[in-house]
Amino acid sequence: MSDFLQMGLTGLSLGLMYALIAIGLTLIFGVMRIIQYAHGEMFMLGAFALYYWHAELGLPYWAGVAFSAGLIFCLGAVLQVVLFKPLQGKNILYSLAVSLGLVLIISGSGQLLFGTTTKGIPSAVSGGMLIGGAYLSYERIVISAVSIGLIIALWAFLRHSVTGFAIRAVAEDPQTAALQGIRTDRIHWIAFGIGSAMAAIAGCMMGTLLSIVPTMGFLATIKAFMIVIMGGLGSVIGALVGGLILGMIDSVITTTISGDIAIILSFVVIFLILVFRPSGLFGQNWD
Amino acid sequence: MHELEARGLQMKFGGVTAIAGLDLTVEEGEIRGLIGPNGAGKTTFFNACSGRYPVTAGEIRYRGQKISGMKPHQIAAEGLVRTFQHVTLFKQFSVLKNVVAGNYLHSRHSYWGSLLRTRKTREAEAGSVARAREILDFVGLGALMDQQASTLAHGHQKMLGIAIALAAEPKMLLLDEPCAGMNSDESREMIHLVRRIRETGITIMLIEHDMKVVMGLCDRITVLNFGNEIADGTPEAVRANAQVREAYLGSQAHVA
Amino acid sequence: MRKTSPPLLMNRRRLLTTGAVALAAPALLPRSAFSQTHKTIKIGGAVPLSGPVAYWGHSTAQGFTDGAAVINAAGGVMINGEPHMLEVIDYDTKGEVADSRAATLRLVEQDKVKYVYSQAAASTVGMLQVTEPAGVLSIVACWGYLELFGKDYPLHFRAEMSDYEQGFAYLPFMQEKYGKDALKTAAFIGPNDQDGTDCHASYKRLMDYYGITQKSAEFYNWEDTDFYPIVAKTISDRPDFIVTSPSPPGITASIVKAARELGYTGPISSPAASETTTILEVAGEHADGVVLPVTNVSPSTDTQKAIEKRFMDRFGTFNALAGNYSWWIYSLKAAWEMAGTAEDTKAVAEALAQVQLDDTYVGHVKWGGEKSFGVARQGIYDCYTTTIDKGVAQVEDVRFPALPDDY
Amino acid sequence: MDKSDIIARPNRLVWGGLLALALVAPALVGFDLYMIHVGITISFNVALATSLWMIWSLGVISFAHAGFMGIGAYASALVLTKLGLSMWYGLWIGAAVSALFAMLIAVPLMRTRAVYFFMASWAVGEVIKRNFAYFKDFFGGWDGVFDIKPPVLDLGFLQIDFANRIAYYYLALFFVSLTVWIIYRMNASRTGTIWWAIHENELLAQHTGINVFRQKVVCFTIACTLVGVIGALYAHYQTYISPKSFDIWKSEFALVHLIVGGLTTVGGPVAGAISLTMVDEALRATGYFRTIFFGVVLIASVLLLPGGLETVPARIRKLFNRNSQK
Repeated sequence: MSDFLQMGLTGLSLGLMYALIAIGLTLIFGVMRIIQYAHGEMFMLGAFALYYWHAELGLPYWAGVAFSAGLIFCLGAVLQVVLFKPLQGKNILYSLAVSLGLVLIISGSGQLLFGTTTKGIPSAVSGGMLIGGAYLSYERIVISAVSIGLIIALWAFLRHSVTGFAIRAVAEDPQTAALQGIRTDRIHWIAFGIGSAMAAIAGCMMGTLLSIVPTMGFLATIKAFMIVIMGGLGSVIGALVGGLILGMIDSVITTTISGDIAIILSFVVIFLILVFRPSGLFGQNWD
Repeated sequence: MHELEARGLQMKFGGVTAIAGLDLTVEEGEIRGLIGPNGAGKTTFFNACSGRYPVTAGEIRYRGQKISGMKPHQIAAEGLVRTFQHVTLFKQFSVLKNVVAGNYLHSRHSYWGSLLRTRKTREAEAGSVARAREILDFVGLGALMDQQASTLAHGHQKMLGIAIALAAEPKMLLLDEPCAGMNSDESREMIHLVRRIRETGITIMLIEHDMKVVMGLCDRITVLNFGNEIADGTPEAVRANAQVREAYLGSQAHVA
Repeated sequence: MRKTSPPLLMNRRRLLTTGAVALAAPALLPRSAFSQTHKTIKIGGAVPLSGPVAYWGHSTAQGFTDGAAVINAAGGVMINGEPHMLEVIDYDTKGEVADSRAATLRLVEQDKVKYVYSQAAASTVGMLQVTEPAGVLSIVACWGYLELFGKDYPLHFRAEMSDYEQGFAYLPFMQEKYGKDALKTAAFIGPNDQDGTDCHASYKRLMDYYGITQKSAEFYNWEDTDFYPIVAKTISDRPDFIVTSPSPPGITASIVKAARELGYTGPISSPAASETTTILEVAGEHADGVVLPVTNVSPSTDTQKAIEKRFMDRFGTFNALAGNYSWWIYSLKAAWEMAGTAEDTKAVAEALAQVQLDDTYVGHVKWGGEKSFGVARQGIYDCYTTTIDKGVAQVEDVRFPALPDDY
Repeated sequence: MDKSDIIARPNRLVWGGLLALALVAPALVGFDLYMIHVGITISFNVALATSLWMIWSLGVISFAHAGFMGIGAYASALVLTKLGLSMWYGLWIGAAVSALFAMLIAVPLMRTRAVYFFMASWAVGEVIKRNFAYFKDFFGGWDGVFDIKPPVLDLGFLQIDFANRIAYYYLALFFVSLTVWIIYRMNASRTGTIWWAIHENELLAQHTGINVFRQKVVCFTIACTLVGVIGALYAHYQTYISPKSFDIWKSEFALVHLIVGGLTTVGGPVAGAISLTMVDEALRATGYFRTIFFGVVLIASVLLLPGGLETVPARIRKLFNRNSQK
């Protein structure tokens, strides 16, 4: 019995972590329609920002998370203004090519600046508890709590706050939004900054739980895109549900059968969703 | 046997009933008007006839053959071709290439032919270009052949839409608001063109809000309101019909 | 109808290609075309400097760069009384076979290099397709893929021991430490690429030799972030100990942490994780019962300390693996001087097989394996084994691997 | 005809010049074997980018492109290693197998549009690659397939052993020129008009009688067959293939060559593939900075040269005219 409980708990906490990576992408890809391939690099930079803040300088952990989120928010905003703004209105493939260039630059320079040795961030919380034979570390509880908190915060922000409403308006129809007096350029870089900051926070959480290396961004990007598609473009709840589904697939299938099957299966699920229900579980159809 | 016949046609989208049981017939060589206030189901009827949206219930027959289950490209092959309310063109193509593309059904096409540029393919393509030039002269866009479609004036773009439909060599043409957004002399030009199209033997059914155009052009007019037919007859009979006035002008129908 | 373009206009396509060729040509020209003051021996490196295995690529390159600088400073390599300077050129292979083949082609065909080193299975497989037919001597660190390539590779030297050879040092030590009957069954965790399958092949040969039954073998994705699922599956059928290879320190730490948190108490051995700081950092209080073969984290002899100091000054980082690779260039130097030539790679290869070194980072080094490979091309050296128990890392054992006599 | 046709019309001088340059290139570089290797890599990248451009004429980009190249490669490799049939059979079997799979996958795949197609094709590419990795005994798993010998052409009076790199260069050049010629010819004809009509306005194309679904499936199948053939050539040249040779990075670089080169004419992917492969090879000597520089070149060319390399001549012509008018 404890094996199933263990699989369930692992799947749940894994799912929440994946959702945390994906909600940032929901904002950038789902809402602003930019194929941000370098989302995983923001995740990686966030983790390293916390590493140098907390592990190297020994400054407090949670302040480190806030610092890393703020730093990557600015980076995301600058990138949007410098690289993605000139591409607005152009074919979406151009934003893909630019973000691909970003991936190469950031992961390449990451290996130079941070070195190739893997690092670890000592976590703020240690120890764990046993529930019916299954082990759940406090760390995972904290991280799951942070994930849920952030997801709800983003959902509320998009639904109820003025800027959140403006972001959704700009995503829906930039021209009409501009006519309503929304400064679309400002909204673009704010949304981009928030999305990147979310990825940075996910990086901090994952960084404490596992080891960090400059090339870890790539798989995070793949997982994030899978979740956003499964959950539905632009839907925050979709990102949460998509993350949990992927977390469960990874945990259960890897533990019972094998890791390779888990990945193949999740891609087949992605393909079927896109073919038979393009708007995903909760998203609205784009065109 | 009628050119176009709708029997008990119903069109529902989710809860909304766009067309609730429509019976309508169009005879060969006729210019048929289809009018009614916004949301009456006019364009939905065209979408049903052209196969763009599936028919919820009932049947549409073209020249006796049931077309309500067919795909748009199969219906076009039967000779029933439509234009679109909003300007729909191949924007990056030149005016000439737009019409050549429209001529797909009537120019032999084979992949091997394209690859090896066989004599048959070269002739078919030359024939297609010649036919396109003819149509463009017929429609009055002969001078703009090499311009890019997106650079044309609104009126000319509407004309090009009709030229593309004509390139498919239709036997019946469904014109969706041909004069929308046109000034008076452009409308007059369009009326003249529609008449000339009818003279080539093509049956025409058109949706139009400009009453001058409808009354001047149509042999018979059908009036739709909230998905039902409320009147059918000659232009004079329809103008005199109280129900039509009420549908259009709301409850103060008695205004002179 | 088409406006006639002015005749002298550069045609579109030719302008494009001539422009591109002009831009790229200088960078493609062979480097040796440049200054040529005295005789030099060029050593090429087809190593992964980016991608998931860059960690090992950099350590290997550091070994050669440092060695060449030291040897050149001491007057170079004396062949028939004539000093030869060493020049090291290394190209990145991104850890891919096709890219490594391209890099080696450039080294061998353009830079006219006669000695190439590489690291990790993918780069080595790509390099070998070029060096062996071209009569170029290659020296690599790779783990047990020789079965795939068969025996007919006389110019190919594997300087680092695979899990199989290392096993004959760390398994006897583990049996002494934990008791022979406490290690009846084993399980394997490794990456899902050539390196992983190579190490698994050596691991299997070793366990068969020692008669240890093998439980599950799990393969993770290089960029995987969470090891809970894989570790949960591995420990579900209760193996006595786990071997994870080749896993860098970070991934080893994650596996150790996950195993301890999931209640597994058996020892975990990681032959390729060569430094303990990350494991202590990441695994925290869970860092217990860890065995790191071929890892000397506390250099004791003065040569070892000198090497560590030099690497820190030159590169700013140092790990036990860089130390393990640092002796390769010195064995080549001894082979050149013994064979009296740097051109005839066959003679150098025969000489290299006899080379024995003593004061290296890994103590006594010799080449062996004639019976297995037809030529003594497997580097064998003293194995320092570091263990981590209850958060304390120490070098607990040093021994020369007791290889079977038919080896 | 229209704007894209004027540029696409066979400017024989340019294409002839490029082919002549390619034929003479080995002599130009003094038969430097490494440079000939770069030439062969350029040919493969040109074929990959142009066949991807063929799919782009429908208005969509397929990220399964490297996957289908893999299918062609694995089919011809396994036919050799398991059945002993040389590349001359392997090429056609590889083409047939990737055509078959392309058709099977195109039927569901073509139900999607724009970005959904893009993501669905990415999923297809991943599933193809990981199946090569998963079925260890048949496909060789992550170890891949070893010693795929290049073929020997025996014409009785003449034996050409394609292990010789210069011979392989001309073989690759022949197949690549054939691919570009096929794609160029299809595009400049009625078929091209149909596909670009679907690209411009799918709704209007369907209502003028074009069976859009069938056209999409046919175009996708032809493109994947062509890339399958190139996959077979790639396998026999590299003599070793593994799932990692056909991962997402290969599709991404093909797309990058296409975008930097230009999206409107077949000259675009050709120019993009040639220049970027040279840049990538030239940067090899920069060691660590290689990926960084390539990223910089990529971003710079997308931002500073909208429309890609193929617009360079038009820009120069404009510059040239402006100077002459002054």
